Amino acid sequence: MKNEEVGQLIKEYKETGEPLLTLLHKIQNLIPHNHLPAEVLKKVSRELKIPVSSLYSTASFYSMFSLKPRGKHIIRVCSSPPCKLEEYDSLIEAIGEKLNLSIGETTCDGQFTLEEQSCLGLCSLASVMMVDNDIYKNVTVTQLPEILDTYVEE
Amino acid sequence: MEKLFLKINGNEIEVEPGLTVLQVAKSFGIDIPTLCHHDQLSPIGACRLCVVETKQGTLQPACTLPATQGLEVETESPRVVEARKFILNLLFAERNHYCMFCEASGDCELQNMGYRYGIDHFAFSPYQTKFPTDFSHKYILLEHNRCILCRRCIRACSDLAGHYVLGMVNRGAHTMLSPDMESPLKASSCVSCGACAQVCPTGSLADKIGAFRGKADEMTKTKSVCANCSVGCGILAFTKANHLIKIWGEWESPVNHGILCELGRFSPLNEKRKRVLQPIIRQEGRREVISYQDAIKKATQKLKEAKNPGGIISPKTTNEALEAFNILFSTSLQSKNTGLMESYNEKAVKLSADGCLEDILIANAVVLYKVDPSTSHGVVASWVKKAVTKGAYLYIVTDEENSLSFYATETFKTSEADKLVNTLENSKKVVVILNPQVESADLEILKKVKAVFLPLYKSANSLGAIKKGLNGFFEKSDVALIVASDFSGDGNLLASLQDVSYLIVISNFVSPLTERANLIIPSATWLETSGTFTNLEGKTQDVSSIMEAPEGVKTDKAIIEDFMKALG
Amino acid sequence: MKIYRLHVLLSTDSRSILRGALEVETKLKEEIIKKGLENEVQILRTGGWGIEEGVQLTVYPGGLIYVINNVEDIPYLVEEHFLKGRPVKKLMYEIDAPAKVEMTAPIEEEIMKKQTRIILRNVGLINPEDIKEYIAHDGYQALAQVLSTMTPEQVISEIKASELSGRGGAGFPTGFKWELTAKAPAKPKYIICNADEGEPGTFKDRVIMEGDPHSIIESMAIAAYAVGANKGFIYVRGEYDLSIDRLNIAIKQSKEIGLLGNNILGTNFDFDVEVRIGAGSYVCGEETALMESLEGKRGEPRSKPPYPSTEGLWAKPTVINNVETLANIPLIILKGAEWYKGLGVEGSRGTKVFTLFGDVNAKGVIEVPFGFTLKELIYEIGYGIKGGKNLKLVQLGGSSGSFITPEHLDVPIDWNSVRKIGAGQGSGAILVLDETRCVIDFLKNLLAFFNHESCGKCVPCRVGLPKALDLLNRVTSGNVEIDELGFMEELANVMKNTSFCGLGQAAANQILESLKYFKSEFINHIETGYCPANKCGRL
Amino acid sequence: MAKVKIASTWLEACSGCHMSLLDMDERIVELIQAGVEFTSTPITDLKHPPEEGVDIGIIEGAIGTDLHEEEAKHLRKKCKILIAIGDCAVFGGIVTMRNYFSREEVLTRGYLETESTKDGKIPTSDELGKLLPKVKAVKDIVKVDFYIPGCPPPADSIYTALKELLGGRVPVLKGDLLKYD
Repeated sequence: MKNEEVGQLIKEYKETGEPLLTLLHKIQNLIPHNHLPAEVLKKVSRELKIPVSSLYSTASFYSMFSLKPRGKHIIRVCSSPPCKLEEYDSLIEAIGEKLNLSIGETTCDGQFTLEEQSCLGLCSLASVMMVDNDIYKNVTVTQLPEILDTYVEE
Repeated sequence: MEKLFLKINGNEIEVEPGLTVLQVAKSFGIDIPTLCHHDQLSPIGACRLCVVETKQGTLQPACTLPATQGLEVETESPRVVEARKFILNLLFAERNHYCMFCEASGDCELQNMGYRYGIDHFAFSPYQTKFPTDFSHKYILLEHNRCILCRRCIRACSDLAGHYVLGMVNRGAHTMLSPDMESPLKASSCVSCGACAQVCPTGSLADKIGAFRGKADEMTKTKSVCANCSVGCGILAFTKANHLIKIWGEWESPVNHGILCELGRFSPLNEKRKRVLQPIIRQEGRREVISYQDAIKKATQKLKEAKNPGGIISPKTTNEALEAFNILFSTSLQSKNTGLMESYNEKAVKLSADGCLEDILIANAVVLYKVDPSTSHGVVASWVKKAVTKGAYLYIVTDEENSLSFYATETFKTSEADKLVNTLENSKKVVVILNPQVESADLEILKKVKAVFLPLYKSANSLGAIKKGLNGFFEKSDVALIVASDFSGDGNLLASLQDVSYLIVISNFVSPLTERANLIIPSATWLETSGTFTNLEGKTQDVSSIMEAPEGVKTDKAIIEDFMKALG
Repeated sequence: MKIYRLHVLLSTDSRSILRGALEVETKLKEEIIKKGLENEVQILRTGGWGIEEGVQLTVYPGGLIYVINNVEDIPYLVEEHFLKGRPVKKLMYEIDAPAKVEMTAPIEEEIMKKQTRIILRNVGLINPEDIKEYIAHDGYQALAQVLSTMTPEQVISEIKASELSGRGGAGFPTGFKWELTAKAPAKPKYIICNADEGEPGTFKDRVIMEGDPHSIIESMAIAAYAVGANKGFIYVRGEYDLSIDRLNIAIKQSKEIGLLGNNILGTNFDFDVEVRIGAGSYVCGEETALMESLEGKRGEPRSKPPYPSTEGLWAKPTVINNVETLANIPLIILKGAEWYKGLGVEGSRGTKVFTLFGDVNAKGVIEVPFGFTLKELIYEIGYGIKGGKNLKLVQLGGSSGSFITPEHLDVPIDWNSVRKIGAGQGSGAILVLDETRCVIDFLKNLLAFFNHESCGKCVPCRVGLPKALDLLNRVTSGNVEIDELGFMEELANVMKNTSFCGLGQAAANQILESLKYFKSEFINHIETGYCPANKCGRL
Repeated sequence: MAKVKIASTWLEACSGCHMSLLDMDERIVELIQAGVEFTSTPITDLKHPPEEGVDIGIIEGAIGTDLHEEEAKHLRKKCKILIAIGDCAVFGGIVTMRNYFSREEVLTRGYLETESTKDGKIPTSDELGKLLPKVKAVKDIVKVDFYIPGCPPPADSIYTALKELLGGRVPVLKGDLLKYD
């Protein structure tokens, strides 16, 4: 666990009053597997004197935070109605078949997590999909293997 | 203030500003149904059952709708009733609300609403998802299948009790009640105050001991005062056939406003100690049951014959019993050799002229001076947590672990206690909570602090006893009378009795003290006694007997009066 | 100062970046150096034009717009146009519409023919990462004018006089909102820019933040001056990385030259802005939920009253305005309320940014004065329905918006006219669905979206949505009686009337409108299993 | 006066509701004198409602097997007014507790793993009903006209409902007549 870095971030929060959600984003980006582990939340709770239940309530509310470990790469398929008009269903199905995954799950090898993504404001380019921070537009099932293969570890 | 005129169900109503429609309706005897709302909790408008129809034709929740000039609402219009039925149908279908296997059936607010609105079947098929049931906790059962997510428990746990154990996890249809971070209740930071179970409208949070033992309206309810520490919390005890079923915090109590601690709410239900039920005499190494009259005769005879009769009384007995005890010794026995089962630093007692518990809630700074109220005076700990969440600073002086250190702004070693004086210099309102057994050196430091002082006496009537001049053990005695209540007598007490050749003990339970006694007389517990207690603030409150004492068992006061009668 | 012969504006908004803007930029630079034109041609990064094709290069003088779909075309373009001065026709922007529109230079005019750009005045024209460009386009002049010549009361009365109304969806008069906060006694006060643009189909705020971030900061400062606030927050969706970056750059630059901070422009007015990031919650677009989120809590809406104007962020008086609303402010100050009122129609003044997408030929962001009809927007600016099909339905205002059926295509889009047909213009998203789409499938997607985003606080929304979805699934599987449609309608009515916030109400509206306009489609699904999109078919 | 014919049946339930029906005691006689004829009921031991149908059908119990489903549908066809009586028929009731488990788990527990079982076997005879994946309330299978909840419903509730129906009125159960347990 990146204890020191997390500690440093919390210290900055205390000094600058940086907002909680931003702090949680930063911590999550630090932690391997893109999540907020219980020990880290406990540490935040202790340091900032926010009751652990309140912190957990907040963290669990937002879809960008994960409380359980995720894969190395996060596949987010935009699930807002405009994207669902296009390829959403077949994309989810194809990803499911290729990686043996359904929404919210992580592959056994810990490589990929599949998540629904709320509207990215790229509706004119539907269907939209993100892998980590890379955005793909007008995605079709045929392009999918190629996209995913670039993330598969050698 | 300008008066407001509004119309509810066509009736002109005149009210003061600042109220919600629900409050106004209630004060005029108009019953608007509620579920997520609870009179003690701040309204959140979540369940939408209390909707009323405005003149403009909108449905607004009465619990959060402010009463404004000229407002006109209907509380049972056809649209309102239709909406309420639908909301009930949605609630019934969200989780498992089959009444016939629920503990709360008969006391359930959801069920009552179903009856009130004639829900004779579920309009939606209920979900068949099984939610977890958490049996882990010693006293509290958390049954997610019955939860309607009204958040009363969360608000009680946080806003009323200050513990912040319960929260909501996830969102939307996946929202769940969660202790800490979805921990089992037992492993969570729950302090077993039980406020959650008291406010739960359904069978989702229940007190395990009282569960499945009948409906509340089949029980006798008695208001009284808790005897488990010196806070003097108001309680409402539920009994059935002289069995104690459950204890609630009394909302009306000016001391605790409905909040209790583990000791207050659950320990009396969990009483495992063995009662003394008959007078017992020990002669020539043998124990014999004797009659009450013989016991009184024997005891008074021994006391009369004594050179130096002595008496020690429990700080858990009523002011009336203490009074009788004082008269017994001063008048009937002509002895000044009396004492209390506890001893306090008189100077600490004097320090606390006018402190009260409410001061904690409005303090800017709170000091815990060599004291940890969590296990002994739970409601004080609650109040401290509430003060801190409202923004008060908390300073702890201790060399040991303190269960409230999470909330502390700073913790001082006892050797650094004098640092407090400077730290608190700029705080407007300071409350120092201290152990009344502190040394005089501590008091020298504390005297320099401008503050309200609250000594945490151990027992329900410690202050009452001190005020009657009782404090600490007697010096020396040959025949001694101990009115023990439920005290078992610690090593110090037993040591102080070394020279006593004949020991008479009036006690609730079998204990090392009764083992040492030559004559034991059974007494009624506080649950079986009426009278008054004086709490740590100096408030004298009425204690009512909640249960009947076992046959032939009398209260301390009655026994002492029988002593006086026998002594003439 | 260097003088360039040609200025190339390169679209680098997030949608262009997706289409390879950064690769185009590298290649352009490479080729320009190769041809030795580095002192003659300047490449400037800007926002996008609102064209949903390739990477757009606008070349000045001339205002020719090229759409680059393949970097391999760049050497030719540089050689022909930049070196030899011969515009490359085959790379120019053309609209793929049935009636092919011949583009004649300057193409800027073609795109702008019907549009009026006030809110998007700088988008596509300036480098959003350079404050100097904003200033060169009259940026921060309105702030300077306000601080040096106007009292806060005058600012508020000017905004009131302009009749500017909120562009977030509710259309509340902005000046009035400011006045309420200005008059509230409690202190401190706050300005919040609501940039939590989560409404599916809406990306206008993103275009502004990515293309012209300073306009938001300037407007917030003006608002702060008007109401007496010294602190502002821009609450941006966590998903909008580029917006967050550009806003942060803009704030940093403004601070550096004293347009934010203490004693702005030598006056005693202090103002500071911070960007705060959301974390994935649609309901946080609701103003009180947004405030809860800003305070670090669950983004659940609060009961109203009290309203944010008097008890908002940390229970202090707060002005909360949408990005698009704010972007209007500087021009209103500079050109005056009277000028602004000259745009649009009675009751709806100024312009509105729409996002046009779905089954339409030209998708994108457009800005027109209020009062255009949907027909004009779809058939003239959007060049009609893809593949020449018939229009089935327009969803106006995003997923929480209203259904507009073909018979209402001539209704002008302004607050009053739209209200008359029982709809709302919402955020300005225009989703066009053609005749082959299935309404029930669409409705299911809408409800699934709302179900995912419901905060779970109130019963009608938390439980009503899954129950409505259950019912819909039974409709598509044919496992339902026709009279249960009436029950679904009752459910939707209760949800609409009793939900805590707009989310549950909007979701219910989608059900009600689907049933109102497309009941026969429901009945067809139930009775015959027929689905126009062949999506819900019982196979 | 023409006879009002009543048929009742007992699906997945404990029979408590029929006991409650009998608890009407002499009021049964009163009903019969008023023109009621009980045709097929578990009490009269007639298995099938008369071919020409009945006026009132009463179902106790939830729908747990394919046979229950068939029987409910059959009675629905044969009656004019269908009443669901008791919590199992109305809500699904206590028998829905098995919905938390799979069919296999239920059968294994029931026939193989109970403490008193020796050499147990899961019955497979075709004559036995097959468990549906989930137990359902009657209204989830067929249209129900009136509901009398309760576990069991008070005899007074059943009596009142029948009396009201005989009088041509729509029964509304209120107060002590409406209970869930």
